[in-house]
Amino acid sequence: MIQEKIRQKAKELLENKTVDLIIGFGEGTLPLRATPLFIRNPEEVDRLIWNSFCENNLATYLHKFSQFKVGLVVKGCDARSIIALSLEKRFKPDQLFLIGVPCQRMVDRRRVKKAVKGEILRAREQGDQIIVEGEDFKTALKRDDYLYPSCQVCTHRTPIKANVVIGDPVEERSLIEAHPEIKEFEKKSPEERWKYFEKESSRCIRCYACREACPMCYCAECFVDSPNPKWIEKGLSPSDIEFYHIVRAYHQTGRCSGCGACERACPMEIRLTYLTQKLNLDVKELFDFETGIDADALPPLSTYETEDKQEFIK
Amino acid sequence: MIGVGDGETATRITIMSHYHEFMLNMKNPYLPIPMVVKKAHVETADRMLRTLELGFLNEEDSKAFQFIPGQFCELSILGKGEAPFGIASSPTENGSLKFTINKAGTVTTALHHIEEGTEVGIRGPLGNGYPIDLFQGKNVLVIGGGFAFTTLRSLIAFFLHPENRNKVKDITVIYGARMPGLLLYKEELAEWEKRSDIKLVVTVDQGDKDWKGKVGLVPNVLEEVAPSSENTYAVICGPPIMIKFTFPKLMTLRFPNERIYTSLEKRMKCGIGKCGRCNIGHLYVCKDGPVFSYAQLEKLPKDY
Amino acid sequence: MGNGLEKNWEPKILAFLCNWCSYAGADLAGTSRIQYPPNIRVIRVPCSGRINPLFILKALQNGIDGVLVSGCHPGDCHYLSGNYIGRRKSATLKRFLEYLGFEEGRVQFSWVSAAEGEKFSQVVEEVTRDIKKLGPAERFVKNDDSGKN
Amino acid sequence: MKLKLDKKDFNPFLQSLMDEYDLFAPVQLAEGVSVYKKIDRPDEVDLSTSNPQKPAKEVFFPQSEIMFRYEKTGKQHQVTSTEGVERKRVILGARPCDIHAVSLIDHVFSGKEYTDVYYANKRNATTIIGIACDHPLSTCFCTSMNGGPFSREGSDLFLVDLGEAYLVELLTEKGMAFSQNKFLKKAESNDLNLGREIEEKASKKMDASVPVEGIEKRLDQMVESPFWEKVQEKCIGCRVCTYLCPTCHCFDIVDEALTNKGQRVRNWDSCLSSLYSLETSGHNPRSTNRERTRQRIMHKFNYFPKNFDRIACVGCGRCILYCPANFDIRQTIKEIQKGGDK
Repeated sequence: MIQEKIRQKAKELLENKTVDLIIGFGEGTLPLRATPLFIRNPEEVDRLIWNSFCENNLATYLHKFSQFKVGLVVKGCDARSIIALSLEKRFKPDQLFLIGVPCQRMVDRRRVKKAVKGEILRAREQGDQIIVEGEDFKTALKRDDYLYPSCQVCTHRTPIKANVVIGDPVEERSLIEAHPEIKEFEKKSPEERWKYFEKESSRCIRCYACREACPMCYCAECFVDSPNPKWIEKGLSPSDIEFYHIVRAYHQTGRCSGCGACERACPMEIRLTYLTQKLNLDVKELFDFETGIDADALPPLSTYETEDKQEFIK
Repeated sequence: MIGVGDGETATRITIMSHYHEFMLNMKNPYLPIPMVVKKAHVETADRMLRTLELGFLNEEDSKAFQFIPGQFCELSILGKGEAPFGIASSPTENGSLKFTINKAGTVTTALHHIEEGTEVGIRGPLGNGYPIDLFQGKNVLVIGGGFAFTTLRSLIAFFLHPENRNKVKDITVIYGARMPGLLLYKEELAEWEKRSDIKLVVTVDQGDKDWKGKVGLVPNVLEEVAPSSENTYAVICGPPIMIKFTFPKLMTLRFPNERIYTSLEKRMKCGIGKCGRCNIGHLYVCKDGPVFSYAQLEKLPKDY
Repeated sequence: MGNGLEKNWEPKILAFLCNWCSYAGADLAGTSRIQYPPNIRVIRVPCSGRINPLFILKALQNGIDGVLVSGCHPGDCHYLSGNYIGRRKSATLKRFLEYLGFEEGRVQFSWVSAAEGEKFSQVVEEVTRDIKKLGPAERFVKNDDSGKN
Repeated sequence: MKLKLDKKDFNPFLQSLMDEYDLFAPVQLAEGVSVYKKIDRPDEVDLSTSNPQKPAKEVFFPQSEIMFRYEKTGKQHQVTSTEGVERKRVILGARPCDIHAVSLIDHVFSGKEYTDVYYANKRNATTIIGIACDHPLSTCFCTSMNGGPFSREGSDLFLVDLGEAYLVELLTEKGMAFSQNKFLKKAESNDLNLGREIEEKASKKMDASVPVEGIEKRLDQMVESPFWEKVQEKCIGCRVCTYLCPTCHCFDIVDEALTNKGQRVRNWDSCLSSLYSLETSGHNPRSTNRERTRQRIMHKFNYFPKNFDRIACVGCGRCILYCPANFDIRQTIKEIQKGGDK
């Protein structure tokens, strides 16, 4: 069982001081939730768990522990974020020990809640089913019908460059045919697409959970906070909110591992991955680049080829 | 809890609504008082400090504006924003107010560029100011460093005014700056040095060829001057580094914490204790300060 | 098409011209008395690689009807690789903006060398014609205090 | 005074309110996402969720609010304040916890010397129609924070959902203004009994298990404790918990300038933002996430009690439900009460 192996590995790493702390997942305080857990002494490793609700991208915590040697439990997408971060020199090479877990695709807690009438008080996994219980109901749901959008289209569930991979690799899908949602969206007219983007971002309350949950968003001063030049105001003007979402997504071009942590963090359930996944598809098509696969390939926007496509230039 | 499940008997309706138990002052505290820049001049050689003299546009605002040294105002430039500045002029001076602005951010840069005759806004007087009544009949030791000297100038000028001079015994002032060119209010310092009823020691960390005054760091000068802490209140304002080394000297001179006051700076927005930003522990620097005694600060978290 | 198409509506187009080639090309068009539509407002930039998506979005947000970014031909860049980097940014940004719903043609890119005064006027004519077809910009334009209550 | 409103008359009743008042009520923006909004048609109202994402405080203290507009001509400028409220307002469907929170914010925004007139005008002009919680969530702990699913504290009218109709209690003079509304009929005794039954059932479901007794004293000793270093670890420093919290009242004031005119605006702000106390000199008294997460907890459970001797938390559970890292304030409170060293 993966959980058991994570605990043994964590205990071993802590005992022989390979790492100062382990960042993994622990039991959440709500049904259908796990919570990031920070373990420093070996006795506490039994608090580490692994299930289908380990949805946070733990790489976003690394900036807090820059002077420590950190053991990190990583899914496929988290491992890719770390490769992208190492390309941007965000930590010293030997500072991390990645405990890779081949990911079974994470379950969307919100879709599960909406599938039942009444509050879910207890939930557990059983085989490929999620058993949820409320005050007056008990239902079994098929796990694969309630996966996060980013997990459904995930193409790298097995961590690529982890120090150790716990459990056997899982089958993968290729990038291009894996994005029905993007293909569907592109068929719409520009007006419809803008209306959808406008409607989604109109719910934004500018809490920046999407920015803080993303490991790639680590700028000391984000462009939204820059007073000089002041790009956008701090209020809820729809145009400023759209400005923020366009640029936040665009800043992930060739850097986003498609983990979907931004979308999961949003309290107003705004769709965001359909923006970043489009950029990932474009980058693959234009520059044959996938984030976090090859630790030596420079991110696409920081390099060039003399023969890059330029049919769009007059 | 009222009227919880009490059957059909109609509860006797006495309550207007729950909000009516609160005291309200419906004058909008966020609207700036219109002022005009009467005079503006750069104080220091590095051109980073500029003193503005603001005059009231409306007579009744001028009369209503009663303040004591140590209070501050939120200076407002429409389109740029607001920022808090200590009032450098003393209440005893005529109707206009003086502020010395250190060029640092959006609002201060705008304040450095506005010409005389331009309208600005102020909100105030805000904050508690120095405990003038506590100083009655006591000696006052004023220690200032760099551009934190603004509200201290207000305090000194207040007590040097004929009506107030006899309210306190001796006044000792130690004012230091990094270089002679960075000293504020040079003419006034020269006048004060000539007076017999104030002991003024102006020092610089580093002199230059035509500096004839004292050279030395404020903490060492304090040790030299060694004013007696007997029946004396100390007021100390300056950069953290100066306070860090001067405070122990006050201890050796046996100044108790209750008789050492300082004026704190913190990021502020509303200035009236509503927006929650400038708290140190449960106190707000804008409403319960900016002047605190060290006895108070001891009991509060190091959140400044 | 744009609803504000009164007959004499003239689009406002912002042109970021790279200092070494396109700006010189525009200058050559002027000195050679070559006519081109007056709709463009030129901002000189050191290189087409200097263009930050924030510039383009800020212009569109302030109600500009079209944006043109013009730089040196590949290989001619004064900074050797500025236009190559700019080309990748432009390629991804153009696709992304059109994916979001900006009409195709709102933001356009071109290479104009210092000797191509003629080409510069053609590019400006084409861009102006495209923008006139699209009509005034409405998407993403900010009016002053929307979003407040 | 206890009346009854049949559910078939609910929409006409709302329409009758809208003729006289601006009506704010929970509106569903997307499936599972709702906020308080001014409604134009009665069918926009959605009372199915226990609490919208954003609290009822937003009706009195909007997230973004113009304080005044200005026009600059040469060196002079004209300022026009926007503090006034043109039309009477009603907020319908606020839960007891949100209403309790508004009464906490009343303490901050009122005052003999300074009153926040924007808030005060909206507060005076608004009649609060509270609605009882017959299905409290497991994340609710209002009974631990001297509130309750049927607490009428702060409401002018109070609705209890009886199934076919609402029991309507008029509690204040503002509420009595509705006594003549033609859709409100006299409540029979079986309505009252049914209302009492629902009330008992709901109150039993609540577990008053969050120990806040003496938390202020406990926190006095813990200001520099290593506990805060441990607490801040999982917090990613976003602003979800403070923006969705009904008792949070911090705000930022900024100017939005166009060429020669513009406006001064206040927006919600959050002590968890790294820029919150950053001074222009670059000094930041709360430079790491430790001080910021400490500030959020201390303000609600230590500083606010010191200033207004009330705890600034109403147990609505939003910060638990919507935290991306599942930071659970009930757990934090328990750890604090155990001395925070575990």
